[in-house]
Amino acid sequence: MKKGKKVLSVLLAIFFALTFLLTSCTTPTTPTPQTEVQEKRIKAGFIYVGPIGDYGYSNAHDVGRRYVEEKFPWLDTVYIESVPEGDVERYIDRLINDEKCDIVFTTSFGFMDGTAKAAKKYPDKVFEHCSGYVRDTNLGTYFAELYQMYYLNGLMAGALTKSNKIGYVAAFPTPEVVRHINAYALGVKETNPDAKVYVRWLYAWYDPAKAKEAAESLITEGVDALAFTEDSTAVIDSGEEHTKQGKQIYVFSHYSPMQKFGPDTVVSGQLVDWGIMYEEILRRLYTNTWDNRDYWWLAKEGACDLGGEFGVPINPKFESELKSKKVKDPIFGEISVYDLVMKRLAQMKEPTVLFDPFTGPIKDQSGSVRIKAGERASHDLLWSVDWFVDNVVGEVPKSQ
Amino acid sequence: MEGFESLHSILKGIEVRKERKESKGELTFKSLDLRNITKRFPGVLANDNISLNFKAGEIHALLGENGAGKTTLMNILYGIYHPDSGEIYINDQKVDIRSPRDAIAYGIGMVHQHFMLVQTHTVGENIALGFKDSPFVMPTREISKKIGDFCDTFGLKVDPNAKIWQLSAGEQQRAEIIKALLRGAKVLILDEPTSVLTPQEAEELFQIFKRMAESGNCIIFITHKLEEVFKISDRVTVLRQGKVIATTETGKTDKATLARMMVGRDISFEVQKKDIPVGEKLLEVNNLFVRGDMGNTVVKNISFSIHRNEIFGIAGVSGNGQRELVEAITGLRKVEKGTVKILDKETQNKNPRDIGELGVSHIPEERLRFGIVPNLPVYENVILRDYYRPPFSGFLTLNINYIKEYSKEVVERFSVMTPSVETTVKLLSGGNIQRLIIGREILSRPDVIIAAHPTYGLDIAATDFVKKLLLQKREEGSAILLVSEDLEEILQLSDTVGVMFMGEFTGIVKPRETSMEDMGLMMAGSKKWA
Amino acid sequence: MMNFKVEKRVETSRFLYIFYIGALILGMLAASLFFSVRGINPLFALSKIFMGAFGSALGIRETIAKSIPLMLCATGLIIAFRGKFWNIGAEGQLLIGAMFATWIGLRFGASHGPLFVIPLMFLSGFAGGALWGIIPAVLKVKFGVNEVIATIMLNYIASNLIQYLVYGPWKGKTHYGFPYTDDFAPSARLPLIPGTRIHYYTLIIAILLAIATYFFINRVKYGYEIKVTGENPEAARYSGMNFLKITIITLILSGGFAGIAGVGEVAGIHFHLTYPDQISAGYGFTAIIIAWLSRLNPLLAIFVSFFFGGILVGGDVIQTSFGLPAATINIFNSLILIFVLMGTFFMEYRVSFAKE
Amino acid sequence: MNFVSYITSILERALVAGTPLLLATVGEILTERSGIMNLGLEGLMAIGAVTSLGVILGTENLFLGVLTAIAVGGLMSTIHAFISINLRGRQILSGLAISMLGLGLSGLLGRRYVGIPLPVYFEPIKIPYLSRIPILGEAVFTQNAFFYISVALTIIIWYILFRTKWGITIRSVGENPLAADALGVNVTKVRYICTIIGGCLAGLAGAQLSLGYIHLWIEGMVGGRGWIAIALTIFSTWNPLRAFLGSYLFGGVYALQFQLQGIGISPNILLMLPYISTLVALLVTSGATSRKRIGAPSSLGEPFIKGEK
Repeated sequence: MKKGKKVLSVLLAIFFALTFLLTSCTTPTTPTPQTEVQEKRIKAGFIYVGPIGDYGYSNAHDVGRRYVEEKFPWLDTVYIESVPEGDVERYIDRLINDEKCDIVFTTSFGFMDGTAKAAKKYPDKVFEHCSGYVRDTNLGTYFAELYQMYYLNGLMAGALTKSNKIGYVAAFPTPEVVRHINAYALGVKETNPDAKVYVRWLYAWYDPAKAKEAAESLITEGVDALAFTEDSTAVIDSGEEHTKQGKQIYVFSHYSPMQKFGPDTVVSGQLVDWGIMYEEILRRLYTNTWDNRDYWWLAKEGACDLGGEFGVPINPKFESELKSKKVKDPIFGEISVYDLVMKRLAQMKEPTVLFDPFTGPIKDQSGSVRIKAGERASHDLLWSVDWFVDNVVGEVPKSQ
Repeated sequence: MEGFESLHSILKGIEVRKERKESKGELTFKSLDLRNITKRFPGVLANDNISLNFKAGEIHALLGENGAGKTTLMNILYGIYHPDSGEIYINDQKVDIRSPRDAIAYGIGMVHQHFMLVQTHTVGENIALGFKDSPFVMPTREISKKIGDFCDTFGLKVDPNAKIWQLSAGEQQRAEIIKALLRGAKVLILDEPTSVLTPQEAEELFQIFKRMAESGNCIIFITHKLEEVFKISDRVTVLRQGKVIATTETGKTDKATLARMMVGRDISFEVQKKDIPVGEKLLEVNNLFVRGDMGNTVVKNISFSIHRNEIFGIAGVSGNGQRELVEAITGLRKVEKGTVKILDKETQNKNPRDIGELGVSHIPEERLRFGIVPNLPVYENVILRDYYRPPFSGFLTLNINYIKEYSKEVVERFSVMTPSVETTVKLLSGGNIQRLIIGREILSRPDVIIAAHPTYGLDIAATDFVKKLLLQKREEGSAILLVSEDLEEILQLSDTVGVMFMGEFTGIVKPRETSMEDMGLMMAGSKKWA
Repeated sequence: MMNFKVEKRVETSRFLYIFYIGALILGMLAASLFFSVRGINPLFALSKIFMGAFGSALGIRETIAKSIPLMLCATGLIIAFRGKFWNIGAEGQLLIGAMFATWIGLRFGASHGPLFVIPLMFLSGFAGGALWGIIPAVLKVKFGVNEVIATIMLNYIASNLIQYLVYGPWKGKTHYGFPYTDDFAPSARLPLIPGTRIHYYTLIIAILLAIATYFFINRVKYGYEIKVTGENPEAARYSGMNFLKITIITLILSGGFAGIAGVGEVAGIHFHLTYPDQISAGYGFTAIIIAWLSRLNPLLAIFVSFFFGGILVGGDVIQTSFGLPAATINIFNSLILIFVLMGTFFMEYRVSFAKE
Repeated sequence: MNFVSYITSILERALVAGTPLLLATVGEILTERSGIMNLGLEGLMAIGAVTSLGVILGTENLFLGVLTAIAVGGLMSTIHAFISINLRGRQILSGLAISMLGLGLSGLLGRRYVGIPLPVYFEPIKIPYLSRIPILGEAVFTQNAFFYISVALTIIIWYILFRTKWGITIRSVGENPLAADALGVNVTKVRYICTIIGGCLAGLAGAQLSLGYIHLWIEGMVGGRGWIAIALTIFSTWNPLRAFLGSYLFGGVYALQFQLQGIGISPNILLMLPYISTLVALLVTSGATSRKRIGAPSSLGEPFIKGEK
């Protein structure tokens, strides 16, 4: 028995040796295409935190990747998904050393430290970190922010609701999600001061079953308009089912084009377009005009848009309903909600943003004023918000 | 060529089965022949070129020691094993029995020594299992009726709706017999059918045998008890070391001849036992009540005591509370009421280890299950009960060198046949495992020895060794509790015998003053001794 | 008609380990067959994977770093499996270990030196994992609750507990409200071998524990008790062994080792606590395969962990070079396990064609 | 919003969320009754979900999709059957391997189906008249086909197990294969059939997730339901009728966690609820079974070796 074990270890050692041999014998033949002119090429590596098999964040980045790859003939891309945050350095090493990437995009906040370290380690390569705040000579940051769209969705939700109960299925209580809920609630308040926004936490970025049950529980509570942050179409599915059975639910789709999943229920939604950000960054790199700026793109840069489908800001099915609903606006006077949404959207896309939803006075749930009248919320406040505005029902988990 | 032959035999088998199916019941059974059956297991030649003949209407005893190959042979006949070579003929037609299904189709039934019953099912369900003629839906309803019929014909009484685990061994056996008969068994094989029965129950069984034989069936029963051979069988075949020694008509032979054939030498039925006075009281049990696994009280008001130089035997059919009694004394089971005193210390509900430390050794029943750890080497089994204390171990670590030396001593003193103390125990034979257990137990704690079925399943030599050892320990001053189903052994060794029935002592007697018949009545609960 | 004859081998011959190694290789080949579906030569794919893991200094450095938690979890699981306690909960035990260490790191990291903080982190991580192991141990022995289910449920509970902490009470002030605790102060960080991510304290502990476990199983009273209860609980009862005590010891060690792995991950890799699936990338499950592949021998587990660390690291190329999803690594691992289970059969049984 | 509609809704959601659990649990009950423990449900459900969805995207034929899920579930469990029955391997490990294999394969196959809406799926069927019964009828008789199928299957399997000859055979094989073998029952065959049918049901449960419940494929969609089903098998003491209770109870707990969030209970505690209640349920049943002798089939997880005791 004992001898057997010894032999086994020897055999294992031989096995390891063999695999080494096997691996070292095969020369990794990276096919070098015979290009007639040695033109300049760029290889970009993308590191995603989740699987692109979700239908949200990582997927949207991958849509962007595919967009630029198609767009630029001089571009090669490679991606890695489901990267644990702690392992990002290793993957960067791999992308740079083995895949010979010139630029690496890391798409999760948690990759920040690792990306910063890598930037120091490879000073002649370029790094772009999504959603972070650390920059370096060869490290830039970028982010597409959607709160404006949530606000617009809120305007519509407030106008459409019959029960004055509006729901929000929320993934995790991160500042981003809290910010979006607040923006949504501010929109609701503007068109329907009586309506309340009810929040359910999933504690999952994507878990369609949970999202569906959360949506169902909100609908049971009487909610008839739903927005959500969860990387699947489960909430839409719920809305579509109830709508088909005769109970109209209004849903606002999230992140990816989802209207096709619920043509009778999706009113609008927010869309992100990472593609144009990647296009901008890579073009600058190609033309040697890259710098380490902080891209913080909103509607006016085109990084985000309104709608459940690109090019369809509002589902035509709900157009007339929204047009018939009128509200009083201090500037526009009496105006239909449809027009209000369109006007605001246009405002947001103008070079100087005339309107921001987070303009005071804004009170939190306890009634204390968080943003004074006439002031706009600072970037820092938005980035660390951990309180709800006053028409939200629900709680943000508190730190000590 | 061989392929053709096997194909041929398969086809033939199908033919016979077809024939049987077509002429349901019309095919009358005349004879069954085993020709040149050989079966080899790794390292053992279990059946060596065995040829045998069985006839309709006879009761045929297969006599032999443990390991003589009786059970293997019958398992071959029943299709559980496939012989390495040899043929089986029914009514002089060659048959190929590849599985119990085939055997059943040919009219062969078998009642195994360990009943092949599903404990959690009812009798009806057990009988319906795999039974072709029962309806698909609610099969047990039909079965119940049929059971009733058999009860009338053969006097086999059993409740079809009772769960097996609620039944006594005798009732379970009857369920097994009905199971076989209902499937049209013409040849019924029974493996040591009386081992779990009282003498009276055995007598009833024999009456059933007779009635069945009279109606044209063939009964084959395996036994190692000479008395039974003479009481019931028409013919007897003696097997030894896988070979047929002889087949004779029972009337034409005698006990001594058969015994000689069985063991290959003359054996003495007497064991030398010296008369010595008993010493101080070591073990005392007072009004003990113990619950069984089902929560019912299975040991009821048992009291006895054992002194130095005394063997106290507990006789009885197994399942009457012996196991629970032993477990209660050795600390493996909670005591409901009453006291156990060892060396004047109350030990009821104490840990087995604490009881062991008082000098109580325990030779457990089902030694493979309780007594050893089959996958560990000999030396790790030797320390099973002592590993925790010096000199076997220090504060944390085991003293492997000492343990190995000590194991060698045990192995030598108790003649355990093993290549080394590092050999895995599962590779040893049953007899050697028992020597190992006994050696381990009585070497380190010789005062009180609790021996449960110590010779069960051992060959003659090993049995002899165990018996002599127990007697020797008695002379050296041990107090010994001996539990056994083997009445002969109990009477040979014990100074006093308690007979257990349904958890009670139906008698505490001296072996020399009691007849076998009285013992039997006490075991059946129909007689009480003061 | 073919007729197989299956017999149990009396003694496992050493040459039969060939079956084992063969099964391992076959498993990998079978897994790599999936590449051929994508038009990639399976052998080329395999060699790429091994190049990625062992073919460069970078690969080997990462492979070693990955093998640390695997080694610790596997060693712990070996102890449990020896006692036939099917601990599928190394994942959760690792997380709770990480959680305990984080508390120490945050509480004392800034105010005390590493000589005080780091040993305390290891101890508390051990305690955390052990605590999470004791729960199913008690449930099993006292109430007869199936340990497979119990440990899996506790994995989910641990994961939810960590989420609660990092989104709630432990959320750091320096991460813009993201679900991270504050970063550990330098004295609560494990030193790394320069230029690598190998937190060598943990590596040394892992190797020492594997060796110690080998002796524990073969030379220590408790190891003996665990073996006996695992192999034959009836015999253990007969010997007067205390099941509760033994099972608890088993799981203190088994869970504790996984807990130490958790310490290594937070204090050597992340320097903060965050989402549970970031802290452990399925180490607890991979470790089950490792434990089994090592035939429950902790010394072998050291090497097998290295090998599987390599598969995890080399698995990157499945994505980068072949564009297959990360989940493919699961296929790889499961097929290896399936083939090894098959190989075990041929080691333990002799199969021959019976002639008729 | 009144109390009655709350109750109706919770009940309705419990039935929806409980249906995949019921299907998988009943399959596992059948498998375990024959003595084989299949821990691969999680993977089988995943592969069932993805293949059925894939087929529907290709053919728009619901029937074909469900059939595929059943077939694939059965096929994969054959691997488990082969290792556990023929090769006498450790069933726990083999089950884990199947689980991993299913998750891996579904990740690989499912990649191309992400973000594609289902052209057809199982719509709720309102049973005339019955669906108008307040509370009970509104919840029970407005479900989709999976629910009705699962209920029928559960009753059929219960009937087979406890009222027919097959049932006696299956249960005997799980309790005492030696006895069954001695009566000519082909233990290997029975175990194969039960394991494969169990796998088929797990595949069907997966199809319910993607076609009847969530209507999409996403990686990690099964979310531990396979494991809960295994726990429910114990909870229901291997009786399909009791699996009704267990499955809907857990479906209810799953749905209820979000309802309860509304009244201000911490979501983190609620999210642990299904797992904690699984533990509690096991605690309760395990204690009871050991007393009542209705525990696991005696030879569960142990390989049957002909001619070896």
